[in-house]
Amino acid sequence: MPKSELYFDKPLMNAAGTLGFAPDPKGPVDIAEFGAFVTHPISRKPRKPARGTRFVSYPGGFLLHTGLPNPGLSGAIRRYAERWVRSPIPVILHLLAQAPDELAGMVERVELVEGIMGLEVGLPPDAAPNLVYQMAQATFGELPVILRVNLDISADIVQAIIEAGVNSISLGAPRGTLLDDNGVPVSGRLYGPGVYPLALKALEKFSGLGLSVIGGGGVYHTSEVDDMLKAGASAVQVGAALWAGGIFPNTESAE
Amino acid sequence: MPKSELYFDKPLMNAAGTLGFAPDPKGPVDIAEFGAFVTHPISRKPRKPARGTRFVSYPGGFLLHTGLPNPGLSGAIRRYAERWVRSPIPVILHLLAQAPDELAGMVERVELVEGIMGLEVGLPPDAAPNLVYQMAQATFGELPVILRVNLDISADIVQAIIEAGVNSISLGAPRGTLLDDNGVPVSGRLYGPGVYPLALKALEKFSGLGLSVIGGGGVYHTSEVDDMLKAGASAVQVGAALWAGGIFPNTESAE
Amino acid sequence: MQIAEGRITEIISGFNDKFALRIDCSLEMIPAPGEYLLAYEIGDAAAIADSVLAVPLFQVWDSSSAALQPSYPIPSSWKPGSTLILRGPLGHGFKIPGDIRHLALATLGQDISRLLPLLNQFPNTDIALFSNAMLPDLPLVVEAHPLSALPDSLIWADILVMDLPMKDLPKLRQILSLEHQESIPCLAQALILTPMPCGSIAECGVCAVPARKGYKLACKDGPVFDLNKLKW
Amino acid sequence: MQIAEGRITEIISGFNDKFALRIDCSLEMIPAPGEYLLAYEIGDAAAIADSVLAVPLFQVWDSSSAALQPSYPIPSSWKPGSTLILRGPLGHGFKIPGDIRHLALATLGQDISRLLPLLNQFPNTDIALFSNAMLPDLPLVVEAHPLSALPDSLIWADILVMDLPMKDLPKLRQILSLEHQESIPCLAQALILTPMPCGSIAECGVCAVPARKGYKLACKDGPVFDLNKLKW
Ligand SMILES: Cc1cc2nc3c(=O)[nH]c(=O)nc-3n(C[C@H](O)[C@H](O)[C@H](O)COP(=O)(O)OP(=O)(O)OC[C@H]3O[C@@H](n4cnc5c(N)ncnc54)[C@H](O)[C@@H]3O)c2cc1C
Ligand SMILES: Cc1cc2nc3c(=O)[nH]c(=O)nc-3n(C[C@H](O)[C@H](O)[C@H](O)COP(=O)(O)OP(=O)(O)OC[C@H]3O[C@@H](n4cnc5c(N)ncnc54)[C@H](O)[C@@H]3O)c2cc1C
Ligand SMILES: Cc1cc2nc3c(=O)[nH]c(=O)nc-3n(C[C@H](O)[C@H](O)[C@H](O)COP(=O)(O)O)c2cc1C
Ligand SMILES: Cc1cc2nc3c(=O)[nH]c(=O)nc-3n(C[C@H](O)[C@H](O)[C@H](O)COP(=O)(O)O)c2cc1C
Ligand code: FES
Ligand code: FES
Repeated sequence: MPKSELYFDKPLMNAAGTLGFAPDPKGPVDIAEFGAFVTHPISRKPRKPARGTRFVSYPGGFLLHTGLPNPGLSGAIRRYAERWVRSPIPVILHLLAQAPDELAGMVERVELVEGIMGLEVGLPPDAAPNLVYQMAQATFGELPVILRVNLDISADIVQAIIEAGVNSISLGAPRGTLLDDNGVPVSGRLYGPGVYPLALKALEKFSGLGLSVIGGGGVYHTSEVDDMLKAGASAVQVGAALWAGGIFPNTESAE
Repeated sequence: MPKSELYFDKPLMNAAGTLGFAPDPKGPVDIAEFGAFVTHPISRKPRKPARGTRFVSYPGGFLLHTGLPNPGLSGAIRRYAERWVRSPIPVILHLLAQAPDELAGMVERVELVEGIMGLEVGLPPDAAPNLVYQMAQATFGELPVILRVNLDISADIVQAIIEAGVNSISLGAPRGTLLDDNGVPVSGRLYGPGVYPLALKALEKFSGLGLSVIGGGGVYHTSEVDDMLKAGASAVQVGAALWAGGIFPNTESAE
Repeated sequence: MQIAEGRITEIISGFNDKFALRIDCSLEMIPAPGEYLLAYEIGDAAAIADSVLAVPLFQVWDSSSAALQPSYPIPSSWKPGSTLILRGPLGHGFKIPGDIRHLALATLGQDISRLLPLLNQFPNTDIALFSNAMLPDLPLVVEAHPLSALPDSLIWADILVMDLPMKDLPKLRQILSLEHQESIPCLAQALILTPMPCGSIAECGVCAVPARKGYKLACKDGPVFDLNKLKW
Repeated sequence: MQIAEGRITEIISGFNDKFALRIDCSLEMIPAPGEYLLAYEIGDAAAIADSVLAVPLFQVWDSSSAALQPSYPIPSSWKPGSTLILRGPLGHGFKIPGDIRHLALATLGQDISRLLPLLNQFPNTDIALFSNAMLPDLPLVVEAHPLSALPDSLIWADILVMDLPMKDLPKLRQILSLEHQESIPCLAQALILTPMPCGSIAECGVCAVPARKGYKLACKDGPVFDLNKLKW
C-alpha cells in the first residue's frame, strides 16, 4: 500500500511532459494556478529523442512520438533537485520504467531526494494485466503514488490496478497512428481538443470504482476543468493547451 | 462457421447508418464507387429516436446519440426488400441485437429475403467476452457475416471473436461523452476526421490476427482509403464524409 | 433537389452578431423561406478541419435583397471567393395562404432573420412580430411586440408563423398560454431549428421532432411543420 | 522573451502561394531574421478548432517592409482584425559577421522568404542565391543560381546561409558535394525548419536536431545552427 494519498490545494496541474523537468518562474505559464507541478517523464537511464517523424497534426489534435528524451534519473536529480526544493508549488516526479525491479529501485532512490511531494508512474505501452499488477506494487514506498494509465485501457487492466492496492490513477492520452509526409506510419500519443470526449467517457467509466481519478486529455477551457471535476475527477491535468497559450477562459458559445 | 467469405468488387462501401436503409438512385451520393451498400442498423422490433440531445460537435468531429431509430426487421423488409433486390450493388444488411437468441432468429429470418449478399452484425455496447462469443456464434448460417466491433475493443474481446470462428470484422466508431448546451452529459459514438488516427491504430492492431478486417472511422480523403488498404484492411467503410459531401480527393498538402 | 456550385461573393457582418452570406449561384438553388441548402467548401486538407459536416443555409433578409445564413457560425475557412458545393433546396418551407389578413410572426430564439423574408411576400397584410430578441430596423407596416403579448394575438391572427429552436418546443404550451387547450386556435407553422447532420440521406434520427403520431424528421418532413401536428 | 498582444492588420497574398501577415505590435516583438514568435489567437470556442497549438512566425521580406510568415498555412480563423497573443522573440537567429564580402544564400525547400530579410542588412556585399524554387523579384545585386551550382560557390563564399527543412539534412553532404570532407570549408549557418510544438517550455524533443555531440533543440538552441556543429 502507498503511504498516503495526495492532496491538492487546487485541483489543477500540468500533465507530465508538458512543462519540462522543473517549474520555470520566468516561463510563460503561470503555475500559481496549479495545485502541483508534474515533471517530464524520467527514466532510470538517459533516453534520446525518437528517430524519424515525431509530430503529425490532424483535425482536432496532433500526434507525438518523441521517444521521451530525458537525462535519466541521476542526471535529472543533479540538474533539477535544487529547483524542486525551491518550487513554490508541490512537485510530483513522473517516473517511466519498463520492469518492476527497475521501478522499485527508482522509487527507493527518489525517497532520498528533497522537495518531492509524490510520484506519478507511467506504464509501458500495452502492458499485460500481470505486469501492470507488478508495476503497481513496485511503486509502493514512502511517497504517495499516482499510477498513470492510457485513457483507453481495458477493464482487466483496471481490475489489476485495483487488486494491486493502488488508490489513485491519472488518465493519459490515447495512442493512434498517422502517416507522415513520406507515407511512413508513425505511432504515438494523441493530444488536443479532439481527445476530450474520449477523456470524459473514460472518467465516467473509472470514477465509480473507489479509485481517486485525476482527469485529463484535451482540456482547453476552464469549463472543461469544471466539468471533469463534476464528473468525479479528483483533479485535472492540462497538457497541450499550455503549449497553445494556456487554458482558454470560456466565451459565450454561439447559439 | 459462416458459410463463405464476402468478396468486394471495389474495396469501398458506406458505413452502417450513413446512407439509410436502401440505395437511393436519386440521392446525392454516387454508389457506383462502392463495392457494397450497408443498410442502417435494423433491430428485431422498431426503435424510436433517443430522447434529449442527439448531436454534439467538438473540434475534429461530432458525437451522435440517436437511439438508432428503425422500423424493425419486419417493417424494414416490408418497406425496402424491393429496393434491395433492384440494387445495382450488393446489399449488406446491418443487424442490431442484444441477445444471441434474438440474433439467431433474425439471421434465420433474413435468409429468406432476396437480394441480400451478407450480414453485418453490431454488438451491444460494452458486451463482455462471453456474450461476444455467443453473439458471434449466433450469426452463423447461410449468409456470410461481418462482425462490427468498436475500434477501441480490448484484446480479450478480439480473442473471443477469433475463438468463436468469425473470419471477418469491421471497425466502428469509438464511444465518447460530451456535455450538451445545458450541461447534461451525452454519451455516444464519435465521428469525423479526428477519429482517423485511432482507426488506423486499431487496423494495425487487428490486421495481423488472421481476420479479414474492414477499416473505417474518420476517412475523409481518397488517400486515407488507400492508406487503410495498405495497412491491411480488406475494404474501407466511409461514414460521416458522405454527409459532408463525399470523400474528398487529395489536394497537394501545404509544405 | 439539385447539386450545384456556388461562390461566396460577400460575407455580411450583420446585426446582432449574426453573419450572412451572399452566394453567386443559379437562382433555382435559392431556398424559399424555411427551406434550406446544405453547403460544404471544396478546398485543401487544411480547410477540412472546419468541414466535418455540411452546413445548413437558410434564406434571411438583408435590407433589400436575399442572403443566406447558416444555422451555425460560418466555418472560419469560408471567405469571399470560396467555392461551395450546394445541395438543395431541401425540406419544406412556409406555406402561407395568399389571402390572409393578419400575420403573427414570433421567435423564441435570439434570431428573427429566418422569418424576415416573409415580410416582402405579404405587402398588404397586417403583420405583428413577437420577440424578446433584439430587432433590426423593420418596415413600418410591422408592429413589434414582446413575446408576452403573443397569447392575446392568437385570436387576431389568421396564421402564426414561428422560428422555434427544438429545445424550446416543450415551453410552447406555456408561452402561448394554452394550458387547457389541445391546439392553437389559428393556423400555426414553425421552423424547428435543430442540428441536421445527415440532411435526410441517412435517416439518422438526429433531427427527430416529436409528433402527435410518432415522430417526424426536420430535415425531410420539415424544418417547417404545422404546429398542430407536433407534440408539445 | 516577452508576451504581448498583436493585431493582424493585413494578410498578404504572397508570391508562390505563400501568405504572410502584417501585425500591429510593439517593435521589440519583431523577431530578427531566423528568430521566431509563437502566436495564438484569442477568440471564441469556434476558433479553437484551428488553434490546437501556437504557430511559429518568422520574419520574411515583402518588397519594402518586414512581414511575418507562419511555417504552416495560416490558421483559417486568422483574419485582419484578429487579436493574437505573441510570445518571443524566441531562439537564435542568423549571426553574420559585419565584414563579409561574399554571402551565399541557399534553400533546399520551396521557400526563400525567410532568408530575404538578410538582403537589406548587407547592401555592400556580393550576394549569390542558390535555389531550385521559384523566386520572387530580387534586388539587382543578387545573382540567382540553380542549386547545382552551390558546391562550387563554397570557395568563393565567406559564409553560407541556408534555409533547410529538417528532413533534408541527410541530403546535405551530397548537395554540397562534400563526400570526402568532414565540414563545410566556410562559415555555414542554417535555419532548420521543423515542427516546434512546445516552443521549448516542455523540452518535448519533437524539434531535436542531431548534433556532432548529442542533439540540440531547434526551438531553444536554434532554429539557426552552425552547420559545422550538426551531424549530416
Ligand atoms: C504512459 C506513457 C505515456 C507516454 N507518452 C508519450 C508521449 O506523450 N509522447 C511520446 O512520444 N511518447 C510517449 N510515450 C512513449 C511511447 O509509448 C513510446 O516510448 C514512443 O512512442 C516510442 O516507443 P518505441 O517503443 O517505438 O521506441 P522507444 O522510444 O525507443 O521506446 C523504448 C522502450 O521504452 C518503453 N517505454 C516508453 N515509454 C515508457 C514509459 N512511460 N514507461 C515504461 N516504458 C516506456 C517502450 O515500451 C519501449 O520498449 C509514453 C509512454 C507511456 C507508457
Ligand atoms: C456497434 C454499435 C454502433 C452504434 N452506433 C451508434 C451510432 O452511430 N449512433 C448512436 O446514436 N447510437 C449508436 N449505437 C447505439 C448506442 O450504443 C446506444 O443505443 C445509444 O447510445 C443509446 O443507448 P441507450 O442504452 O442509452 O438507449 P437506447 O437507445 O434505448 O438503447 C436500448 C438498448 O439497446 C442496446 N443497443 C443499442 N445499440 C445496439 C446495437 N447496435 N446492438 C445491440 N444492442 C444495442 C443498448 O445496449 C440498450 O440496452 C450503436 C451501438 C452499437 C452496439
Ligand atoms: C511531450 C509529452 C510527453 C508526455 N509524456 C507522458 C508520459 O511519459 N506518460 C504519460 O502518461 N503521459 C505523457 N504525456 C501525456 C500527458 O501527460 C497528458 O496525458 C496529455 O498531455 C493530456 O492531453 P492533452 O495534452 O490533450 O491535454 C506526455 C505529453 C507530452 C506532450
Ligand atoms: C447514424 C449512424 C448510425 C450508426 N449506427 C451504427 C451501428 O448501429 N453499428 C455500428 O457498428 N456503427 C454504426 N455507425 C457507425 C458507422 O458504421 C461507422 O463506424 C462510422 O460512421 C465511421 O466513422 P466516420 O463516420 O468517422 O467515417 C453509425 C453511424 C451513424 C452516422
Ligand atoms: S438529419 Fe439525419 S434524419 Fe434528419
Ligand atoms: S518544440 Fe518541444 S523541445 Fe523544441
